[in-house]
Amino acid sequence: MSDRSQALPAPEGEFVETSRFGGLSILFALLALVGLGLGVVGAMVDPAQFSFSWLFAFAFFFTLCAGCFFWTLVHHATDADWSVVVRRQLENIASLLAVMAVFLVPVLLLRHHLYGWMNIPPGHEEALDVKRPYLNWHFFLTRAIVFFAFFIIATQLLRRFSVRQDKDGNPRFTFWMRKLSFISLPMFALCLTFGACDWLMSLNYHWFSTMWGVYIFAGTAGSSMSLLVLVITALRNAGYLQDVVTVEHYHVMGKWMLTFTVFWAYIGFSQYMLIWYANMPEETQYFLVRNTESWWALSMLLVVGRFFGPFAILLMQGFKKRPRRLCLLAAWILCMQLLDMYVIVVPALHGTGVHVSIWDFVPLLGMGATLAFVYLRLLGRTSVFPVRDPRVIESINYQN
Amino acid sequence: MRTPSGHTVYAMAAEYESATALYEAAKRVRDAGFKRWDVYSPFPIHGMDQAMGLGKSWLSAVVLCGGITGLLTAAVLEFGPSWFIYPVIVHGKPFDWRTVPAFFPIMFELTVLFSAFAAFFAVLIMNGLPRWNHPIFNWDRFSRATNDGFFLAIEARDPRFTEIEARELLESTGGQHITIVHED
Amino acid sequence: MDSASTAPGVISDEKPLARVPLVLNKRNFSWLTERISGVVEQRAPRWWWVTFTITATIATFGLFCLGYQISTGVGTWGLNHPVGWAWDITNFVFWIGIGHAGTLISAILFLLRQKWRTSINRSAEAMTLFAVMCAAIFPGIHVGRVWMAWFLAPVPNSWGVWPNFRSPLMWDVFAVSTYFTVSVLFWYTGLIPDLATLRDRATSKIKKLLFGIFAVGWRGSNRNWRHYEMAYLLLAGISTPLVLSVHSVVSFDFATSILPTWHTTIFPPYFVAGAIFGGFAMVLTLMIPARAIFKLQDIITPQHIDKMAKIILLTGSFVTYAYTMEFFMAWYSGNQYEKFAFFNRVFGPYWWYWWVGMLFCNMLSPQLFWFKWCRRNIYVVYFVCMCVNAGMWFERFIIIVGGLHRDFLPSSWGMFYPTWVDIWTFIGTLGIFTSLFLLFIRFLPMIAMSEVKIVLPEANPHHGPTADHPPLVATGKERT
Amino acid sequence: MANFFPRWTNWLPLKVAICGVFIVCGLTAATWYYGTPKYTRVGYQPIQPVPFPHDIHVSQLGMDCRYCHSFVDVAAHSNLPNTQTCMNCHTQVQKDNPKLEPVRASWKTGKPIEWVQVHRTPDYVFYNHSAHVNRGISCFSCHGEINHMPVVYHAKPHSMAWCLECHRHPENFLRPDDQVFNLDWKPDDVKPAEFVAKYGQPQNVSEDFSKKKKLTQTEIGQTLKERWNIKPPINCQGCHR
Repeated sequence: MSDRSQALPAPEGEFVETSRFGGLSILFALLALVGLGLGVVGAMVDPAQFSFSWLFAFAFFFTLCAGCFFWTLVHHATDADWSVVVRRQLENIASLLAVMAVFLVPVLLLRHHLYGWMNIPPGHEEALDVKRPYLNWHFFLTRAIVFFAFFIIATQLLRRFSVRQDKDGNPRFTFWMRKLSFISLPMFALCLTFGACDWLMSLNYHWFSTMWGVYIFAGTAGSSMSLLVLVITALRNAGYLQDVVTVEHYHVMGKWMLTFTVFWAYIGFSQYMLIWYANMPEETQYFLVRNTESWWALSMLLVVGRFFGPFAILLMQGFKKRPRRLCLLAAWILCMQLLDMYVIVVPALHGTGVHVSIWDFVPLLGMGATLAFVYLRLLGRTSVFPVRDPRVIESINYQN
Repeated sequence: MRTPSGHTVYAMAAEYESATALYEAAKRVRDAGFKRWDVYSPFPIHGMDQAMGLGKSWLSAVVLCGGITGLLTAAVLEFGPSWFIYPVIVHGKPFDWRTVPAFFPIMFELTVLFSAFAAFFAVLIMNGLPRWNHPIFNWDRFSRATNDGFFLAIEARDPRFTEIEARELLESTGGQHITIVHED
Repeated sequence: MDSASTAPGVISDEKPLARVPLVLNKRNFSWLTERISGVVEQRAPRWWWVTFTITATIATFGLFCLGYQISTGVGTWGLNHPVGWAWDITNFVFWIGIGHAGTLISAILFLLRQKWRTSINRSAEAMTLFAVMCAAIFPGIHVGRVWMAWFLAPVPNSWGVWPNFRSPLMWDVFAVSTYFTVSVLFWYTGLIPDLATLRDRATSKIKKLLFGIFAVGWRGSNRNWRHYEMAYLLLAGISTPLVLSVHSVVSFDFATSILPTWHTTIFPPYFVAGAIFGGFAMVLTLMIPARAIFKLQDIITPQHIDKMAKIILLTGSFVTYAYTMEFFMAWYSGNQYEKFAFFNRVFGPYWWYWWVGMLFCNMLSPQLFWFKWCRRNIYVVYFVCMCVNAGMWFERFIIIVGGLHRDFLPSSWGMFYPTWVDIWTFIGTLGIFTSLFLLFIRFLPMIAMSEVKIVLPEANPHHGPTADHPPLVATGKERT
Repeated sequence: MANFFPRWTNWLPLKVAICGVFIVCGLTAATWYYGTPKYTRVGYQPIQPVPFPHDIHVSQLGMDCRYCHSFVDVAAHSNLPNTQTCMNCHTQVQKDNPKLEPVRASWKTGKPIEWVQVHRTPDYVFYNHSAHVNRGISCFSCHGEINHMPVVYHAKPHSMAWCLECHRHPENFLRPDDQVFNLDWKPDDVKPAEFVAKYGQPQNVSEDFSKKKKLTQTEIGQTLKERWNIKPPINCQGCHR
């Protein structure tokens, strides 16, 4: 029990002085231009490699943004109190899904390099023909539009309600957001699952796993919580949220990181073990590529680095209460999420072993810088936490 | 220490009217420098550990040891027979280290089992339980400690204990029914 | 959940946002003690004897069936080629699933700081134990020669044979026995303070002796509470992955095989969600009558039922998601056996199990809980719970028998017909379960008194205006 | 409320715990030892209708095992001799010995002698005598020093673990095929030069066995194992068909 006296936020909230980050914004804008410009070059020079590199970067950033969207939904659906103070940042990052929709366009343009099934005319392969009603270009495109339409509408609405509540503190918005979240949760599950099936699983159209959506979700939720820790700490280091976000909130975020580290391992292990155990060729081909040659080392690194390491560290209670250390681990988990996406996407191209290309980095740079730029723009527009949320006092004084 | 009637004194005890009163009293007793004393309540009171000046329980270390023991037990139990004593290829699975995915479930279960036993026995042993006979039970009012009563007892073993000082301290913190509890 | 810090200024005109107290009508500590201990201390009411007589009779007949099956052999059951597993494993999975809700309430909700769990966790944990006991019967007896069951234990022996640790059935042995042991430890640890309460209230010598022994001399000392809380937290912490693992391991029994409809990677989380789904339905099935009979409405409030209904909705929706993924992937895989198996599930000879059990009971009926008035209406809640109880049994049956009765070779196709021994063994376990639960509510406190007391506002020394904790005032209370 | 429990009960948990440790350890050890009988039927020595002394017939008179157990090297089952086999000699020798009365009675009535079976393999175990005997496993390996037994008793455990000892490491038991029925054979009896000339030696051994003074059992066994390509089954269906 800390004997902290009550912390009361100023009624108008806490705003980021955008002028302070002007330089950073310009830097990100430049980097984004360079990255995306080089990307165009890459798509011309080496379209096969570049398309996989782009998809890999897309998958990474998409899961991060979608994860923040998920946490917003969970916050509202469970009427949670601790997460009120960090919710605005979740909403900001989730809003970036609109940018991700733009970044999907190159995937669609480069589809013939990515998805083998797009190039095979009907009648050539029976195994594919039975899937044609699902795996065909028009339906693929329709689905992508539907998924992103949902993501964009829901995230924008949630953020808008939340921002409007900053003005008058009307609890009506809380109910709206809660209702919207309840409806969104099943939609989210379906969109994420089938998005993961479309964009990642169908890289190998022979392969399938009923767990796939859950697996992608597990990585999504855990890594976006890590991202949240980083973002919140960055804001605190810049002097914001000082009296609002406390060690107790870090403790909770650390616990969620631990939870999803374990959950990711549970889902990943179950999926691997069942396929390994039954040993059916149509399923093992996925792991066969990723567990042999030089891919084996990366797969093992993923097992150790995404589960065993973070698990052992996060188990310690003291660790979760030290923001600086927790940040290091959060960054590490983000790297592991990056690796996870790499091991999912790139072996579809380089089945014989790891082959790192310069084009793997360009889309990461371009996409990351663009997202950071947009994020900084969003950040300045509102208070850094939902200042008149009815539960904000509870949240600030949250005790584990 | 004995009373005039020849009984050994166990403690000076008082009853408090609420959890809050007990909490405040505990802070006073802590600050007065007593070491051998305790508070009794029908439920754990939030923040009382700090109010009494107690640190974090190190029971978790015992449980960690229990868990590691369980993990090792499972590893020996599985690798021993499957690798050395009874190596047989069943449903095409090798019997060397590559079969380890199939061993994880039992490793996990035994880790949990041993941790749970460690937690259970550690909490009993660290609390000195089972202990069916205790001087504090000699106090009639104490039966409410498991119902709605809040008690504080300063033991006579405490080096700072004097009857007068203890009684004054308890009185000044709002203790009621202050009494001497006998050993027998 | 800390209602004390909610500012009254903001919430007064918006009632739904106020945290509803977990114990209604401002009850105090001694009222809780009286009311909960009273259930144990009063004479057994007449309905108790009537119900207990009925359930004990059923249980006895179930035990007779067990004896008959053990002494005569598994031939007394209806299973045969190609359905080699049938009611036995269905019942096993059904019961072990029921157990999961108890651990979820006691451990996972504890870790999630859901304080409303305190009103229901004790009885849910007891239910877990009894359900696991019922579950353990079936794998024990389905091996045929029960007296050889010790082969499963890794004991040095004169055959030089060791259990195959790579077998999912072996994992089951470890998972279920660990689950039972840990649940007992967790349950008993939680019981100790309440046993001490009963000990201190006991009037007869025999009660003083028995409650006294099992209360292990608990005094409620804070030095003890300190370790006790840590132990309870850690037990909750290790029970949480345990409860996930148990039903995952049960699902491995099926999913490691290559049988269509069994071999699918989503089985582990799907089984866990299904278990919690069915378990919560069973908790509500038992708690709704109990709270009415023992007048515990102030402790088990509509809010509790509402929250449990939400969990049923959540897990039911995940189960629906898993069903959907199974069907989709069966089609997407292009594997004709897989496709046929799922087609057969819906339109085959066991079609009505799917339409009634899985579709109506498991997928559709919990969707009622999207609506608040459904969650608040006891009769609707009870109806859905009954649907789910039945639906989850049907689900396991259709997974097992539905997967087996159509072999790869049409010449091996067959049907399964239960015998009276099959049926009465299952009904018998229902009797055993209910009898044990009735005994539990007679002899032990069915609500965790020491834990419910914590959620009362006056249990928190920082509640109310004290010197260093003045009441909190909200910002943003001015409305435009 | 006074103390309900007397003070001595406080020591009870410790006492119970200490006793409990001993009891549990004792029970475990006892179950392990008696519950899983490693020495299955060892020492079993039933009273036979005729006390047939193997030591006299084999060691003193030098009879071969196969004279009586005549199918041991050609059939899965090793037969007990019928009365006629006994009477081949006992119409001449010891023809009035009262101990042989049951044999003579059987000879007259044609009703077989009811020998009590000593070595009994369960019906779910498929054991082929000829397969073992023809590949260098001596009678001694399973039946012990039967040539020195006045009355036959069960000398070895015949548990599955015991079978597996040999099936996993047959080199510890194999002997030259002409010594299978010589129950007194010792590895020292082997003359290395002759042995190597007849059977060769293991492939990946650099040492020349024929130059050695003596060969150990393992060396002999390894040679024979490779020579005869012996790979005893250690999977379940090797014996449980």
